[in-house]
Amino acid sequence: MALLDVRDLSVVFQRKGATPFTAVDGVSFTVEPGQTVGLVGESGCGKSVTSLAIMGLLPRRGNTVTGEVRFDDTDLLTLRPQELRDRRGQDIGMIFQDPLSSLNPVIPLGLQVAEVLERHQGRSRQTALREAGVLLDAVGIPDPARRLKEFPHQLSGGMRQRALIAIALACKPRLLIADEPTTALDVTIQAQILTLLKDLVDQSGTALVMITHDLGVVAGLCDTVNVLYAGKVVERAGRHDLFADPRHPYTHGLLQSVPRLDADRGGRLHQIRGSVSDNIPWSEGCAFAPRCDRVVDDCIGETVPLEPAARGGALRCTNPVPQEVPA
Amino acid sequence: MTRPGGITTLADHKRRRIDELTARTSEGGGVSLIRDAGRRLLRDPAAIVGAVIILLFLIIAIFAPLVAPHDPVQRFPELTKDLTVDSVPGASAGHPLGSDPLGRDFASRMIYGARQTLFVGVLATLIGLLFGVLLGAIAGAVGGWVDVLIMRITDVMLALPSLLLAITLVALASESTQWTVIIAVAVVNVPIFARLLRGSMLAQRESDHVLAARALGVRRRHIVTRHMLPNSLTAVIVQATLTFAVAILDAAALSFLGLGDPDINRAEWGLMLGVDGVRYFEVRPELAYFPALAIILVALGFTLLGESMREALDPKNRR
Amino acid sequence: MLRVVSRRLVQLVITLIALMTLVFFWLRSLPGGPVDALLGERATPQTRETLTRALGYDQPIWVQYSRFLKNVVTGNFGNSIRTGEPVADVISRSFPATIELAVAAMIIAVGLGIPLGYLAARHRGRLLDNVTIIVTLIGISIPIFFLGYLLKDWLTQDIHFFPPSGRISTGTDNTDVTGFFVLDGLLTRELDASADALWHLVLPAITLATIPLAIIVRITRASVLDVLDEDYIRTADAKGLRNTTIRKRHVLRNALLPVVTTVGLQTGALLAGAVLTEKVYNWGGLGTLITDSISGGRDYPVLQALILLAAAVFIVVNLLVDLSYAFIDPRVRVQ
Amino acid sequence: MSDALVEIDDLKVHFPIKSGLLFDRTVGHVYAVDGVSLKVRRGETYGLVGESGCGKSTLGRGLLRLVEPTSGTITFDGTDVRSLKGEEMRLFRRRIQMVFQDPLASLDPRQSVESLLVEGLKAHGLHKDKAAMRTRLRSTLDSVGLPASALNRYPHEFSGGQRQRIGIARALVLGPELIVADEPVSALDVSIQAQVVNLLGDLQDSLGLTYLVIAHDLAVVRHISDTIGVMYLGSLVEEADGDQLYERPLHPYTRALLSAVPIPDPQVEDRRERILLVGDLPSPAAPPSGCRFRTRCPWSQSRCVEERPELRVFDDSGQRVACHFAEEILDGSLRMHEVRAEIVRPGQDTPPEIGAGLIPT
Amino acid sequence: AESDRGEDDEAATSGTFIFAGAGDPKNFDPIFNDDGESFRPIRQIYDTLVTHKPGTADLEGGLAESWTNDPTGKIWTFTLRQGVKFHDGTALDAAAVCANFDRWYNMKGEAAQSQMIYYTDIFGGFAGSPDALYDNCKAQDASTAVLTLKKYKGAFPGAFALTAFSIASPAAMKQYDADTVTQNGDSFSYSTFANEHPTGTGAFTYGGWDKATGEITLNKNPDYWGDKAKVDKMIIKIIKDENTRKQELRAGTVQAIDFPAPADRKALADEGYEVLERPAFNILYLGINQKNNPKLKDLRVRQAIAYALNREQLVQTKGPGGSVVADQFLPSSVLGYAPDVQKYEYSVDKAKQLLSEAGATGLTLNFYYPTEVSRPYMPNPQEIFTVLANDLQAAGIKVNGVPRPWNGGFKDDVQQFGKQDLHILGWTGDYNDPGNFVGTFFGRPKVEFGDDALTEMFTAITKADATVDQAAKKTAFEQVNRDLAAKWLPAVPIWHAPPAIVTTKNVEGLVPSPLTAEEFNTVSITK
Ligand SMILES: Nc1ncnc2c1ncn2[C@@H]1O[C@H](COP(=O)(O)OP(=O)(O)OP(=O)(O)O)[C@@H](O)[C@H]1O
Ligand SMILES: Nc1ncnc2c1ncn2[C@@H]1O[C@H](COP(=O)(O)OP(=O)(O)OP(=O)(O)O)[C@@H](O)[C@H]1O
Ligand SMILES: [Mg+2]
Ligand SMILES: [Mg+2]
Ligand code: NI
Repeated sequence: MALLDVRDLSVVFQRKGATPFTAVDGVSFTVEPGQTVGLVGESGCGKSVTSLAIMGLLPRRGNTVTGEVRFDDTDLLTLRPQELRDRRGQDIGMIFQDPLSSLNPVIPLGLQVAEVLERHQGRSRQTALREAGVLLDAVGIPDPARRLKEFPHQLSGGMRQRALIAIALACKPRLLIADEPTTALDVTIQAQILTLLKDLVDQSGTALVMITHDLGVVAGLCDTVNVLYAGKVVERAGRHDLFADPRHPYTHGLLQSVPRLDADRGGRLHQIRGSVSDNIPWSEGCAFAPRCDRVVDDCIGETVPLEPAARGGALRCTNPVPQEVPA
Repeated sequence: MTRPGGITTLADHKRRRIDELTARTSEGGGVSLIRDAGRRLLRDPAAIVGAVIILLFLIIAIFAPLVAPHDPVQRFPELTKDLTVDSVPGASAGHPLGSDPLGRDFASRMIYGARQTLFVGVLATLIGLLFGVLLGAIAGAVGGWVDVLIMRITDVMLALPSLLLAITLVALASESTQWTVIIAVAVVNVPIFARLLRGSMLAQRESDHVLAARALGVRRRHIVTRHMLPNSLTAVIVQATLTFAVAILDAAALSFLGLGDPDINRAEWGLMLGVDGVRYFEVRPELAYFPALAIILVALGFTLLGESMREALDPKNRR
Repeated sequence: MLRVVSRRLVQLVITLIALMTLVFFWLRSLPGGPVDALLGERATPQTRETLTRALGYDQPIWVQYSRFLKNVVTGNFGNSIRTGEPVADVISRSFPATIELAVAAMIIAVGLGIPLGYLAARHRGRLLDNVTIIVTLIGISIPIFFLGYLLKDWLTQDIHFFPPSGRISTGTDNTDVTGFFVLDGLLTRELDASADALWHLVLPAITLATIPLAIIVRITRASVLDVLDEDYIRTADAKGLRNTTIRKRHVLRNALLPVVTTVGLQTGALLAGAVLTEKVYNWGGLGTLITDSISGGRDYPVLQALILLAAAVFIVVNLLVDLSYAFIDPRVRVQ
Repeated sequence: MSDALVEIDDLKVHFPIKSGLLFDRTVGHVYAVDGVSLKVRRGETYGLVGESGCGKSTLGRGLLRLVEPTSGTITFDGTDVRSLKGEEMRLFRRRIQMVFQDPLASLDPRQSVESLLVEGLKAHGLHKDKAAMRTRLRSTLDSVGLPASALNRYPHEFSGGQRQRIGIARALVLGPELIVADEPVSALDVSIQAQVVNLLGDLQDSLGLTYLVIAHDLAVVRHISDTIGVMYLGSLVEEADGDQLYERPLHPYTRALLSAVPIPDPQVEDRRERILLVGDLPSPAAPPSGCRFRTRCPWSQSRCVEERPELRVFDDSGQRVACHFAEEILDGSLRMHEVRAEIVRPGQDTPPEIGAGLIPT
Repeated sequence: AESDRGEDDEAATSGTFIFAGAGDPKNFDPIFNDDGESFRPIRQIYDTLVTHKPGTADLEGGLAESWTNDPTGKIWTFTLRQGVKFHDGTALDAAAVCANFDRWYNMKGEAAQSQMIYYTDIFGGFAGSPDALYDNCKAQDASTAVLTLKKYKGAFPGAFALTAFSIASPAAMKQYDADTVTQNGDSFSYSTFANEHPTGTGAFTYGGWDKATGEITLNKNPDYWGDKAKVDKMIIKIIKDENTRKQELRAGTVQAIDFPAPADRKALADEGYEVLERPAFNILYLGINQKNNPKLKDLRVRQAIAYALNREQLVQTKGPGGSVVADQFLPSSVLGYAPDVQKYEYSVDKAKQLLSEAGATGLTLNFYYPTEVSRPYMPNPQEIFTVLANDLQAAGIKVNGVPRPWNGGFKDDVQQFGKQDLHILGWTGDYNDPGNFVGTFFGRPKVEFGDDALTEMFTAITKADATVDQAAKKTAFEQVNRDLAAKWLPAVPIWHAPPAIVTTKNVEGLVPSPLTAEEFNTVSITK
């Protein structure tokens, strides 16, 4: 049984006077224990909203969430807020993109870690702080005893992100959701954090949902990858399949358009036309159609379903990139 | 704007459909930021209420001679005939609100009061704005010791709370006139505007678009006047709107303290409220209520508009 | 931190010297002046002349200035023209009155403003929020002397609920210890004097509190809304913390930062408001002193000292605000 | 070498850290750029990479004298840029233009695209001939792929990629010889990035432009650059032809950098060996003695503490490196060792000073 | 100290009388004061040699049972009351009286001298000054003091009743350094005598001044020589705002208030409060400065101004209750009042006619009026100005109003620099003597009215003032008043406006004084 089973999750934002906006549009995916699942896509495609919806962290008002988020077979969406709070931090941990703004600037680091332990494990402040020290050490923060009393602004970006990871992992959750945990960091620091995450996941068997726009990050980390476009999953595949043989024109284009360090230099990059906002509503066909090189008449007019792909995974495309014949 | 023009595999009607769906509303718009903010303002009920109030009073003020039934300083013998020291004539034919203790038509005084009060508020704000902006712009543009000097001066000015500074200025002026009040209230605002503008100019100076302009080789004068100032002014304008309210209230307070415009012929709400309103409160409370209500309304109008403007201009609220 | 404090203190001294010099020369350049203020309408040219000589106004201005400076440096601000008392005495008597009033007002403003602002923020867009916004807007727009006047008229005249003026009932034999009547009563166990003083304090404090209250409500509301949008609140939520913990530990403390600054800035407004409130309620504090010193015969020595005091109070309070800021916000604790 | 369009020699940009009771005294310096020498050849693209805060932008700005360099020389096409005064400098700016990272922030939100573009022309007196100016605007817009209708619209009405095109157009309209592009694509979406990268390339081909491209994304830099300079904490640690750098990184930092860049290929990722650096970039206000990189360098030796390595030509490939032990590391005679992470205080993002509103600094 | 809250409640019914005054006293040494608010408590603590019959300006014996004046008018002999004791227990005798006169005359230091306004005014100057009026004072015996002046002055004996010339205990003055007035900055410090230990013979002893609450406490003097006070304690509560005084009265926290707002008098009376009007003893006038505008030198123009003013209506609309139109510069109760002076009945036509006769049509005048002030004779200068200016405009005189703050320019501009053409000002009499009114205004050249004008007037007044014989003096001043109205018209008298006291119903025995010199020993509080 899957640890996390997201079924047909939709989030519609409804602001006064504005037309409703569907940020997440029937997203489904599962996460098995110990597995790392990636959600990739460009800015605004609904990655963060998906993760927040799973955690029940969307703003209280102005949105409607439908679908199911089954964690351990309980639908998190139907839980009472109090019950959900009991799970958050305990069963599911979360790391956010910007490590500075995600830490409370006026509370010592120690307390920020310890309070999770106090809350979920019933530790006293004293013990919680001691354990917090151990946790900080575990995520590679030097001299943890001193750090406990310090404040976020006294740490560098990388250290802050480590602290956030320590917080998320404090209660040894079974699922960790990381929303672009390295985007704000430098490459060398990103490498540190990714290695750290990988090690932690490997050691503790925690399942990980990795949200990123960087295909490179996914390539090194994930077992399964979901590619999102305009609020829908357009392609899902094991990472080897996905990178070796992307079927959706969007995935394909994306992979082609990023320069690779190990590729030959020069020449023009493949480019995807238009911009992220140049899409059509899914109800009118494939949202990507206006930018798609392989667009055909069938792409427009009716909804394109997400269909299981032969190699496992799924694909939402009428005219996919032809499968490469293995050499 | 790359359009799916290169796609040949697509039927015409499908392509048109795509065009239709992707055509964004702002296409070919040319909507400036200010206009954009203006549009948001127009959708904000608070802003509209504020603007309507101000507009209303503004119209009354401008057309006072047409709207008012009488001359505000004319004393009516038939009203003063029965006037005694403890009476104020009530409403009568031709004098819907009665008269003031000197037998002058109260309705007309209220109407001309709009003129005077707005005049005091607007002028005080504008003078404060002018000098504040001048100082702030110089400090922000020139920098260095000029900046330090100007900022130290504003420090000194800021060290006294606004009304206290105004009181002191009025007290120190050898004679009090309408202008003393205006200038006192204006002076109070100078350091506020100066600091505001300077702060935002300094921020502008470091901003990428100013850097870009410098890189283009745009003249310094131009950078200051075309980039730094206009972009800093929004904050100042918002502040100015809010200042109107404060200026009117401060002027009223000075009148109440007996430090305001001593010419009681002048129909000004603060004066009417602070002098007659309080003195004859028991005999005719309307003499206090009407000017007070008018002051509250105008202050409210400016505050509403100012706050809405601040919100509308806040980049956080931009789509 | 120390650097900031010393920097502020240096600034204070310079500001005060500048103000002092300015005020001195300004006052001397005015017609009228102390001589006229000292002499009633029965003055004759002789007395005027005698007095001018007695006060040393026939000497060159710089002599007068240096004498003035020397006096001020030794803490001597001269005597009040109106009462002949040393200015220091006059002020030290009025000061506690104003502080008592201001503190009471601030307690009301802060004690009511922060919870109200917080509630409004949590009920954003709902009735409570809208009502709060409208009421505070009116609170900001109403001339405060008029409000005081109305309150007084309603609550002391038609129904004799509160005393109309003063700090304590006439004839109450209270013992002066600190000059804060409420506190004095407690210190000397004259509890009913204390209660009486408190009863006198209610209306003036409410009047004076209106504007700061309105502003604090608005700032708190805005600030709480801002903080609720912050990423770290989301983190706290993601930790599964209890709502109360989040509110107390995470929201409130951060939301208080701008509020603290506002409170500091409001001291200025409070001093200014005190002038009006004290006049309405015959409250013998600095505000009354200012008006008296201006209209009841230009009492320049008192005025000079008051201006300096107001500036000093304002600067010191803001220094305190900075310090408390540093206390709440570790980012500000420099090195 | 006469083929160098720009020659920077020992450029230093130090920002004073000010503090004081009443008037500010300088209490220290941020050594943002601390002795950089490089040459950009005419028509080539010079890429500059490095971690955040290492001084890339400052170098770019120093080159344009948008910040005044502390010392060093800048020679542009034979002109000593640093000796230009006032009006001379202003007019000279036409020859070097800049493209910024954040396309929205770098465009004055109050000006329409037209006035944004015309502004530069006006500054250089090129607006006199209206017709010529019109054609010039059109062709520039066209070359960056924007329709003429964009002229009377405002920056906020465009998408990120389009805004960056406007930024490029603004630089192009003056017909510069060198364009300094400071992180021109980092703020853009992955799919848009390629459009801008291609555009830059196309423009270079058609107009013969010279670029100094600053970026932290090594893959992007490598894709577009002929020569790559790697910066670390204010100085250039390595410089080489793009392929050469990838094939044979000499400096330990370059090696770490290369190994850290994720590659969107699981096959490669699974096989890659990483040189993980510990800790963060030290504060440029208090750089380590000797070799700036030694605090994080797994090959560091005692010599590195004492002696700051010069950027030296390594061999005839023209590759330059600033490491005492480049040879030893390359031939494997020097082994990696453990490095203890040192805590690094966030550098110059100084907290807002108390009462910043009241005390200007 | 235990709380005295209980006493508070009793206060209303028995021992304590609370009177709301309008301003702070300066100190309690009579000679250094010149204003009503200081005099109010001083009058309770001290007595003067001569005093006024309650409710009038007529003289009667004070500390001196009787007094005589020799025919030259220079020697005054006072027969003192027996058995009078100062509050410090020392006896009041002739030596003590002379000690007071000597003290005043020999006052040292310009600081102190400059503060003795009344003394300088009445006695001309100090030891060594050629203008000094005082020659010597001898104690003929314990109860007879003989005061010798250098020349006659019409002000006496009325001036002996001036509160400033109250008799203080020489012992206490010595003990508490009464003569030490030190200058400090722009003002003066007074002695502990003046501030903490005022010692006289009055019906009340000084009980303290709590400046924080603005309460002056006076205790009953059980050894008073006259009618002993009917209350144990009297508190003068200083409430500067007239509105607040009224509200406190209504709240029942004070039993009497001084100077109610004119507009409130009727309402308070209707509510059942006792409104005690003082007999008028003041004058408000419209001053005319003949210097700046030559047209004003023409009597017809000044008369036109007089005709133009509708004083009847002004009194009705702006005059405090009980005020009357003034046709001359002194109230009818004062010696020398002439009932048959020329009265200028309101007539715009006459005014216009006179103006055109004088060729002064289209006249524009600068009219100065004070702000930030309220005087018993002028409760609201701005309103008064507005009404007067209106009247003048109606007669074709253009008025340019110049408001100046009372202390910050009005008095200077009007009395020192003479910048005005017209101004309003007034006077409250000190004692019953015509010289105190017309002499003060018109007895010598004054900038206020254009100094060099009207020498005839100066001599006439000086002569009248120097007349020793009372009957002759009366006629002389009657003529002066007639001439002032008909011939000279240096100013237009406007009104006599008596200030009032309002008390609660249960206050009895308070007799309002035209001189605002109430004595409170007669006050009692009934249930
Ligand atoms: N509270 C909200 N109210 C309205 N719209 C929202 C809200 N939060 C997000 N959205 C919209 O939902 C869409 C998806 O946002 P989301 O944050 O999930 O994108 P993302 O994929 O995480 O992008 P990024 O890479 O920039 O983080 C966006 O268009 C965004 O504007
Ligand atoms: N005007 C300035 N005053 C003081 N310090 C500055 C200034 N500008 C930059 N610095 C400091 O100089 C150092 C180098 O900054 P620079 O912006 O050049 O780095 P960068 O390599 O461009 O970094 P990023 O990749 O984040 O843009 C940083 O520590 C920065 O804080
Ligand atoms: Mg996101
Ligand atoms: Mg940079
Ligand atoms: Ni007691």
